Amino acid sequence: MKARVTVTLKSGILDPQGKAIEGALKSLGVDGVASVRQGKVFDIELAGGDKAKAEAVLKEAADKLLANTVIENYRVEVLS
Amino acid sequence: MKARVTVTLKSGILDPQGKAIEGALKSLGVDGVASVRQGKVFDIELAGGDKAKAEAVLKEAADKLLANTVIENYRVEVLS
Amino acid sequence: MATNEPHITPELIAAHGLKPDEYERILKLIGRVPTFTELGIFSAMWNEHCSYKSSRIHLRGLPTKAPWVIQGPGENAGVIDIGDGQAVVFKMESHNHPSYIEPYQGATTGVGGILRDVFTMGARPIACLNALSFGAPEHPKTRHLVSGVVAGVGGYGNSFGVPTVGGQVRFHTRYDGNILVNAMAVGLADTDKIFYAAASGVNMPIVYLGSKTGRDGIHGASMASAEFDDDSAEKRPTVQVGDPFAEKLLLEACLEIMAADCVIAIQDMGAAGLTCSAVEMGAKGDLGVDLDLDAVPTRETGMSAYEMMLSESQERMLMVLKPEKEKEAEAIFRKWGLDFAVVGYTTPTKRFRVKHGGDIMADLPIKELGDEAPLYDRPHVAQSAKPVIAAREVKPPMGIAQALAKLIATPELCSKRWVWEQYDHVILGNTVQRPGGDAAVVRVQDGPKGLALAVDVTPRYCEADPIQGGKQAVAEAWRNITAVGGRPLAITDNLNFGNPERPEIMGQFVGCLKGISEACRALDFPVVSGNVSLYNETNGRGILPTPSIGGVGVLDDFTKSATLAFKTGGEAILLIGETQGWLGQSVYLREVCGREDGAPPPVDLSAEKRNGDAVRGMIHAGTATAVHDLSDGGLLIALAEMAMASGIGAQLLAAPASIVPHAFWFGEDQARYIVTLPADQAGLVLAKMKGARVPCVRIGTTGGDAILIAGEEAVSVASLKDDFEAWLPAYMAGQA
Amino acid sequence: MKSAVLVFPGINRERDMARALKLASGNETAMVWHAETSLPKGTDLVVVPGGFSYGDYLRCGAIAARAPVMDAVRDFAASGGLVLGVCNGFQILCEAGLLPGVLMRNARLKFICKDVHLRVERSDSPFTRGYNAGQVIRVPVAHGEGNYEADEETLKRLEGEGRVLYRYCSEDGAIDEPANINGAAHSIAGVVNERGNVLGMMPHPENHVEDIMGCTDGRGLFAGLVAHHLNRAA
Ligand SMILES: Nc1ncnc2c1ncn2[C@@H]1O[C@H](COP(=O)(O)OP(=O)(O)O)[C@@H](O)[C@H]1O
Ligand SMILES: [Mg+2]
Repeated sequence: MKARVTVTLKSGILDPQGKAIEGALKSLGVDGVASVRQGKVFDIELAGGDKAKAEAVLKEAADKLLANTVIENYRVEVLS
Repeated sequence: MKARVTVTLKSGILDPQGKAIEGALKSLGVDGVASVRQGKVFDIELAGGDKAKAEAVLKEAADKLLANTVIENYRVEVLS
Repeated sequence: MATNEPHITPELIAAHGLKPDEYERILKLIGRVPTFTELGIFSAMWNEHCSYKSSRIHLRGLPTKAPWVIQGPGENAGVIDIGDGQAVVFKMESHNHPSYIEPYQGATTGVGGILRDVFTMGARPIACLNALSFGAPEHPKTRHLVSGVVAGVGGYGNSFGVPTVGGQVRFHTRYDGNILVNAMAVGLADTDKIFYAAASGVNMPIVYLGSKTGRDGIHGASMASAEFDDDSAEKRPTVQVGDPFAEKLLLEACLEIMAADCVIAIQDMGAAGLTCSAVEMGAKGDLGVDLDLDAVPTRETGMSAYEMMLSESQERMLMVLKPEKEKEAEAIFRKWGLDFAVVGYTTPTKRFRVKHGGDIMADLPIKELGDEAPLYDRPHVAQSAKPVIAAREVKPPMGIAQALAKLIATPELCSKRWVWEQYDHVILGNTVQRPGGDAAVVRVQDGPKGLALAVDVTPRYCEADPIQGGKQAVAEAWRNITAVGGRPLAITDNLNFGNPERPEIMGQFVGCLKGISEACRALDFPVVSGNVSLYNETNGRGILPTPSIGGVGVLDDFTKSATLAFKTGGEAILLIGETQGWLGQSVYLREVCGREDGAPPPVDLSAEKRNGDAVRGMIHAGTATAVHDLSDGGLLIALAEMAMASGIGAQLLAAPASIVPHAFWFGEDQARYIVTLPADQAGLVLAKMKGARVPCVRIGTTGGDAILIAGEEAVSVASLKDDFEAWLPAYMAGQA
Repeated sequence: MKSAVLVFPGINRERDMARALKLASGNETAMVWHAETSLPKGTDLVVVPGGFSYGDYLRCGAIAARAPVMDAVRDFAASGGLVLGVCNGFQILCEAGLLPGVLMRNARLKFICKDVHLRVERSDSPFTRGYNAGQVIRVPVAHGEGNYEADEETLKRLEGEGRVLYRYCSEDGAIDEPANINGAAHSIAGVVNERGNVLGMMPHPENHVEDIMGCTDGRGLFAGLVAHHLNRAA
């Protein structure tokens, strides 16, 4: 099974990367971008075919490792 | 308008972070994960309300900066 | 006055960490009920972290003066004169609580904060050090905390571009719930171009510089002063994120506008951000300050006055500019891509007035905010002395060779390479002695001068006898600097203790300070800056008392610094200083015999001075070929370190009959060094030392590839080194 | 030899580089701000130094690679001028398309600062003529993302055309797994472009040019560049 975990910064937490990218886009002449926040995606290949179980595994992975829940939120999707 | 650009590594390109995460998940006792590949998401706030124009801006941003098209693919979505 | 703010209730007061009598004090001071914003300002100014209310009385006793001290405690950092118009600016600071909650970001913002303290004074940072205390290796959180903190310390310093050249790492179960992250920064400036926080002149523009303000770390300073409990996880959203890139730009921009002579006063925004910095600038200059928060650059919408005043967003500064230079300064900041905004003016009123959206949100007497902060002489009790452990009563459970092999691989004594290889320690091209020696040595500009830098403290000694422990921490820093040939000049301290409201803890604090003061006086090694971190306590259990000492010394010629590696075979090994075989509180007693007890080794400060001066003399005269001071683990551990650094072994005489062998080899008597020199010079040096009343004996000869003590099993240097290097990487990989 | 060191926001080894260049050539180095659109007249060598340009945010070197000054560097390289990129400079040159491949996270994911050994693969390049082919030198690394990767075809070409100038090796010159500190493909530490006038390398030769660092093996690279220049000028 394929799945994706998306990890984004909680709102209010400073995102130095996003800030630098905003600046760079401006100086490259890309117009109309008001703000950028950067996050991570993890494309995960899972063994087994049980969707509920897969979701549980992904949540566990996110809580234990993929996300830093002090400053980040995550979302789990089983794609197929 | 809100939009998201998702950047992922082309297949065939080695992903040391993904590899390390696989290993770490295993040693944390998270079972059933066959493989992990890490990518990036950019949550972008756009000025103006024209969807087609927004997509063009995002594509430009991705081509010029957000993705290294030698090794990465990207996908653009306008969310609202 | 302000509208739309919450009413002040007893709950709200308590939530701000203000005690009822402290609130009474506020009422008396301002003659009315404070606004919500004002309550926030008081809570920030009057918490332990900013006001030093429990420690101030005792800190006054520290010696802070010497002819070479340009600025002692009270500014962003201390400043000493190293001659030739050059000054060294340095300070150490803790980021303990935030690092426990979010180790990576906590450590980065700690390093960022201390770097800012140093360059705020006009100095370019040239080195960082760090002292880290973690819980027991077995504790489930330790590995995660080590990994995050080390990555964070490195992450910030590496990107900012300053070498991290030294430090300490220790593990002890008493830090399980309260790790310590103490970061020290050292900078270089011209003696006539030091910048201070005191504003001067009325109607001068106050300028906000650096990154934008967000809702980060609101209540961070209060958190740093609150004891942890099991739901401290709830306090998480106050975590601040460091941006070393922004700080690097801030550094370059600040140094540029300082060089352009634009600055009257400058203050970084650290704990309690805008509040503390603005109040300090005004109060120190005997001036009032008017702030208009509508001008503050923010990164989030709808921030209230309260939030802006308490935000701890990083990488920000406040400056009073020469009005005629405003345009020039702004152009420099814009060039570096940083925010620049005039947010207020100095006034003659001595009031701190904060406007937001046209309303006056706060109007307080500026000097009293700091001066009238509560000051406590908290009750303290000295603990009873621990018994002196007689070495002969300690039965050695294993032979000397086995004990050596065991000790060298303990968390306490093993190599910390895994840590410092994650720190860029060579950038700037001035690192003469990298981590792994006694003190780090960095060249000053193009030389020939060099600085010797070290961080030290032995918390188990401080716990067993705070006065001796305090002395020992200073003495060891002094000794480490001496061992590379440096002239020790001054220290910064970072006093980490438990809850000061408990008389036993306060007793530790008072005792350690007494010891520190005595040692500083005797060694002419004054305190020029420092930081106090209290309430390092979880569920009523305090950390080991940990007064970290950061020492700075100077070498007139860095090429003459001594290193600890043996240089060649056939050289004489001399032991300097008196050895009784003191096993109380030794690593041997704890790790080999399983006993953590007894009185720690006493510190004889006149012996320290005499022996250290003699060793430094030998280095300067070019007699000594290798030098190492003795500390944790005692004589044989020090010899092993010298052997491992060189791959050269040693043949050692048996322990003298008057001392049991395990006490001779592993006792932790103070004021000692090992020195090697060409064998044909040994006789002369021994005679000279005798004349100078410096205890000195020859204990062996370098050579071979093993450590060979007469009558004991040989220990191969190579296998010792494998064991020395193995533990930490294996532990971090989950294999130990 | 007139050299120009590029300065991007967040770069932090520009002074180290300028010092090494001055030691080798006797000349002061021009510091060129990223917003410039041209290089100083008469520049013989452009150096993109180490550091964390733009905080290494997004991808290392990505934002700097798109700065105005890089167009001037592209022109300079196209006309045969010598360009050296070290560490972050290497990453920037890859992102700018002046060199093939990318630098990924170190295989062990940690920042590494330590002395490493490099084998100099050939000595007939301006960037290596200060050494002998096969010589082993010791220089420090200090990076978190130095793991060189390129597709199979590119790697084959690099090897076939002899464009790998420096490789991580053991003290005695062996190319093996333990010596490959960041997991780079083919243990690559430094590569040149097709024309041979643009070198990118991860290690820091500029930090091993004085006795104080305990080693001066980095000098050869700079001495070679100076010799090359004098040769050409003669
Ligand atoms: N956190 C750290 N950062 C950098 N260097 C460290 C760190 N911890 C230990 N070191 C280095 O390891 C060496 C040994 O440390 P330590 O045993 O505490 O020395 P000493 O006993 O001489 O004070 C020193 O050179 C020290 O600077
Ligand atoms: Mg020492």
